[in-house]
Amino acid sequence: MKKFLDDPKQFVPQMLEGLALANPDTLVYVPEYNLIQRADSPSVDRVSIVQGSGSGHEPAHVMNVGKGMLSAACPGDVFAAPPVDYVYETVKRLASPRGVLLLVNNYTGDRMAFEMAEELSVADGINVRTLFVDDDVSVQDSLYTVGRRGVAGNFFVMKAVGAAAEAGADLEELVRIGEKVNAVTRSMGVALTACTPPSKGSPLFDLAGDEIELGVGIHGEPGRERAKIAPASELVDTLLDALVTDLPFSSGDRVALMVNGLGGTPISELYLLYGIAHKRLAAQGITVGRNYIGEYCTSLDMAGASLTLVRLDEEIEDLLAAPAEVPIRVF
Amino acid sequence: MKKFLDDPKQFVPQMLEGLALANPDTLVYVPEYNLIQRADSPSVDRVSIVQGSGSGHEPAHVMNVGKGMLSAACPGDVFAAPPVDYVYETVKRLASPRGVLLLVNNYTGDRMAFEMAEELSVADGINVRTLFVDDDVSVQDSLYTVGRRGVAGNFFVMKAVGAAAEAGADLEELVRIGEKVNAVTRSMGVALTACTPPSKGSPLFDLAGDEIELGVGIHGEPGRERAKIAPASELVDTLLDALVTDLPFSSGDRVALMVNGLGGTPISELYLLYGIAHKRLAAQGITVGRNYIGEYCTSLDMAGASLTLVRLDEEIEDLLAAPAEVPIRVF
Amino acid sequence: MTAVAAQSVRFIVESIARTAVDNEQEFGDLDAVVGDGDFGFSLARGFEKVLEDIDAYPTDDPGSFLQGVAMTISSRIGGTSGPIWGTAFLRAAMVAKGRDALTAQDAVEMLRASVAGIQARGKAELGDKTLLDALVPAIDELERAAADGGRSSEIIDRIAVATRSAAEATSSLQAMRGRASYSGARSIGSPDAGAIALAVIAERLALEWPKSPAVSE
Amino acid sequence: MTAVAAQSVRFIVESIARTAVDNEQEFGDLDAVVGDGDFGFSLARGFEKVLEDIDAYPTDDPGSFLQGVAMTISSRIGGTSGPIWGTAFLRAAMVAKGRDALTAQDAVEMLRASVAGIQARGKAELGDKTLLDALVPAIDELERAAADGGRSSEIIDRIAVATRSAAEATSSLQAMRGRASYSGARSIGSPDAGAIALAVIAERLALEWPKSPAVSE
Ligand SMILES: Nc1ncnc2c1ncn2[C@@H]1O[C@H](COP(=O)(O)OP(=O)(O)O)[C@@H](O)[C@H]1O
Ligand SMILES: Nc1ncnc2c1ncn2[C@@H]1O[C@H](COP(=O)(O)OP(=O)(O)O)[C@@H](O)[C@H]1O
Ligand SMILES: [Mg+2]
Ligand SMILES: [Mg+2]
Ligand SMILES: [Mg+2]
Ligand SMILES: [Mg+2]
Repeated sequence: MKKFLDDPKQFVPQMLEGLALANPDTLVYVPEYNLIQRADSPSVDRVSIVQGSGSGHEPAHVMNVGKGMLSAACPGDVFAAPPVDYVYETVKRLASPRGVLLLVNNYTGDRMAFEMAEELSVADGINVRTLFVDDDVSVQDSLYTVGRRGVAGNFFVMKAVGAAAEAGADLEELVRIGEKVNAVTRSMGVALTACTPPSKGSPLFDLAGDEIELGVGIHGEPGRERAKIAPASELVDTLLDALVTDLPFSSGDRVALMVNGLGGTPISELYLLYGIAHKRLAAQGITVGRNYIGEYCTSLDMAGASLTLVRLDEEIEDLLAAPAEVPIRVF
Repeated sequence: MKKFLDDPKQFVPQMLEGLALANPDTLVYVPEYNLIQRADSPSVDRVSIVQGSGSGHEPAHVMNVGKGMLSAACPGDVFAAPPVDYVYETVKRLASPRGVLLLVNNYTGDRMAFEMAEELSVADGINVRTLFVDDDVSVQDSLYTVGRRGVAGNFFVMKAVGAAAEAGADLEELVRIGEKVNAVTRSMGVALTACTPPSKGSPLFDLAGDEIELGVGIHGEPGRERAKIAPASELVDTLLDALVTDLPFSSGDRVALMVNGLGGTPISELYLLYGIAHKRLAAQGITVGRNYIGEYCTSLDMAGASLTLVRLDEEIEDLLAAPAEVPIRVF
Repeated sequence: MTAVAAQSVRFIVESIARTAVDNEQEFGDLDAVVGDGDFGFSLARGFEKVLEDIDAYPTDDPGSFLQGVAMTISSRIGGTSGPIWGTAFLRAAMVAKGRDALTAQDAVEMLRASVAGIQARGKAELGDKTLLDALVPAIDELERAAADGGRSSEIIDRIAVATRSAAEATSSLQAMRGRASYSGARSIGSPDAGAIALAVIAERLALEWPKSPAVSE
Repeated sequence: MTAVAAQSVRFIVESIARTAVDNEQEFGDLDAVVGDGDFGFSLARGFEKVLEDIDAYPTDDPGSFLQGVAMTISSRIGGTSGPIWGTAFLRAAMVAKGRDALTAQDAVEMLRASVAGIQARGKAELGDKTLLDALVPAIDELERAAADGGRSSEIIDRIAVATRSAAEATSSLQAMRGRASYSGARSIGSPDAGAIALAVIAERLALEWPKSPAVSE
């Protein structure tokens, strides 16, 4: 394994410390709970929005903490949901009279930690609601009993509820908006290489030189099938077919299209995929109203990409277009 | 080789097409010359700023075209300076009565193409000036006759002259600013893995499982030495020592610190490096006034990172802080 | 009596904890086969803390002691394992609370409570390819061995054998819970990481048992 | 006479162009050893276009024909090779312009002009480990062979041998120009990509020469 690393156990803490040092005016870091929070949260005027999830998906979610998005994130270690205590402590610290919204990607460990924390917080009299994101079409709900996974599409849920919270929406309204966005969001990814967790020190799975994993999860979990590498145009067709037929999206729809890099794929390739996908959708009468090209939810250093489609309406589009200020930026 | 690719020959055109489709209102794409230009350029009120360079360094430079940065970029193929004609044609199209500033990273091919294009354009009566960027301390000016290379630090030159041009500065003033920023900018990188050019189909060089290349160039050229992988803290020390002693930077300096990913390294590791570097500099009395963490100038899918330091003064800091609107964004 | 019971419980917890710490890499690799590879790391970080805090847990009563362990686990272990193992220790603690001595029957009762807690939390059924598929057969064997009579070291040896064979048998199951479930049919052919961890724990415990206070007593 | 000269020049250019296209991978790999690997791709894209446009270049005069080639190269080849090869063809074209027939002495004059152009552009000296270290010995041999008298096919065979040995000899040099120069002492031990390309070009030309219009004439 070759990584910028001192000690696998310090990987997450050192990364979070770097994040905090880079944003001294806007973020506060509480090492005991891997907690990164907005310096101006909780606010009596604003519902607090909290994400947990495992680490290894950066910029998700710690680098999405800021005005117009998350109030706080308390990630677990790499690919591990945070311990219950991290979440509970975070909720207590972020408790606003307007309430706390928990955003959870739909995985067993995350569900359990957040549900336990919610129970404990409610018992403390805190007004908490939990919202599950499950945008990944790779996993068929009917076949597997844990349900769909939450992947890169969670960005749109975060962005929409974040914008609404910033504008003063109440907790019920945020739940409505989040559920609505999640319901029209579909994602699917493909891995070209495996990722290497720092503590494991070797690739999480084996992919031969000409193999890809279609429908890979953001923790390197397997997806729909192991396939042979194909031209980019064919891969885009495969992913888009799965997304479009799932919701389904149809001619006349206006969508947001995200081409998300999984960590090891350069942005040049993501733009190449975008061009192909944009034209394929146009050919089906689907208009890309907003585009998102870059890394939003990664799987450490995995080479690969995911596509996400969101069906837009005026409300969603306005929320996505609202300004936000998070650590990820060019300037 | 596993990449998102249809055909190596179409790699750059397809990427540029994607970029253009993603920014239909702000960018214009001229396929014959790999030209990406601001839709509102040339402007009679503003000096045009043009970058060339090879492809494979994205987001540099095509994704830095926009308000407050570049007026246009006309990249060559992967790691190849653009043909003279691309540059000449671009200058003609971008010719503004206020003049055209050419930004060139200091490499033989780039120098020649831009110098020839400048000669041709001047003969046409266009007011052109050329500015060379050479921030890479890995290459000793005295030892090698082609001089230092231009690497990730070119971002700061682009950003500063872009902001000044937007504010109406004239060509002479931009040359002054650009030279000034270049003179206080120092970079050095380290590769953990080699990159794979699409047309080559295999890694550009061999690095053993425990080897790194210190001072690597952004085209995979070798650097100062082949070394063994070391803890992140040690690598940061090595890079910072080279930068700090070169200018030199000294106690009391206020700097911009960039941690630039070379393409295959996840942002989590870049933040880890940032935290270490920030603290090391602080211990030397050097204050990080602005930070830049992410991918700015890559080498395809190479895992690795570079550090850049810029000594700030009020003028430079104001120019860096000025707003800009380029394709690279989260929203 | 109580102090000795607490001492035995402490002995068992220390053995489990050292097993988790020593097998970090192995357990992680097992989870990597069809899961996400974090199981070893998660367990090791939690039980490392248990070993660190162990002198601070109350020893006057095995229940209080186990509750301390459960708290450390909940605060330190992430992923699915945190809630699962935390709940398991907490439920066992609740049963043990206030009991003077702990017999094999008490152990059965405690572990059955753990199973119920794990199922309430994680909604897994037997056969879903989780650690339950090793834990339940282990408890069954404990119950049988205790009924058969015999020394504690014989009982624990039988448990180790039963846990190992049940854990290995998970290979033929398809994962229906946890990250491994996304592999679908591909999860067949390799054993469940959590189940194997229990087998390794039981085997190490059997090996160390002669040194336990319960035996020397 | 002029038409035949232009035909010969076209024959040579086509041979060079096919060599560049056919050896894209090899030339790229050579450049990858200590450079950035784009040399083969750059050359192939440019000469592919030369082959495509070749019927459109004026054939009434070898100079105009070569100027057409130079223009295509400048418009298509990027990297260092575009300006270097474009300048080389352009300078040769300038010398050839208006000449009725092209003798071996004309060829020497044209190629010396190319060398001067390349040096004006790229500022490389002999020994800097560039294609000049193969090109200049090749011209020297051409001049000697022409002075010795003999058939054109003998001359070109001697050039091929001289170019190859000069190209191989660049292995012992340290690169002082182009991307390879950043390797410093590490560039010693492998030959320069541009120099080897010239050797391959000369060898292929020697092989194909019997079919050239200059011979059948
Ligand atoms: N719903 C569940 N109920 C009980 N045990 C489970 C459940 N899901 C997973 N497990 C157990 O947890 C182990 C994996 O733990 P861990 O790696 O921490 O979880 P994660 O799936 O969140 O990465 C599995 O090997 C299995 O034995
Ligand atoms: N300054 C120079 N003058 C003449 N030839 C040069 C010079 N620099 C490089 N070359 C030749 O160009 C070849 C590399 O070409 P190419 O790969 O296109 O250039 P780049 O270095 O820009 O990638 C080298 O092998 C060498 O023969
Ligand atoms: Mg996990
Ligand atoms: Mg090049
Ligand atoms: Mg796991
Ligand atoms: Mg080259």
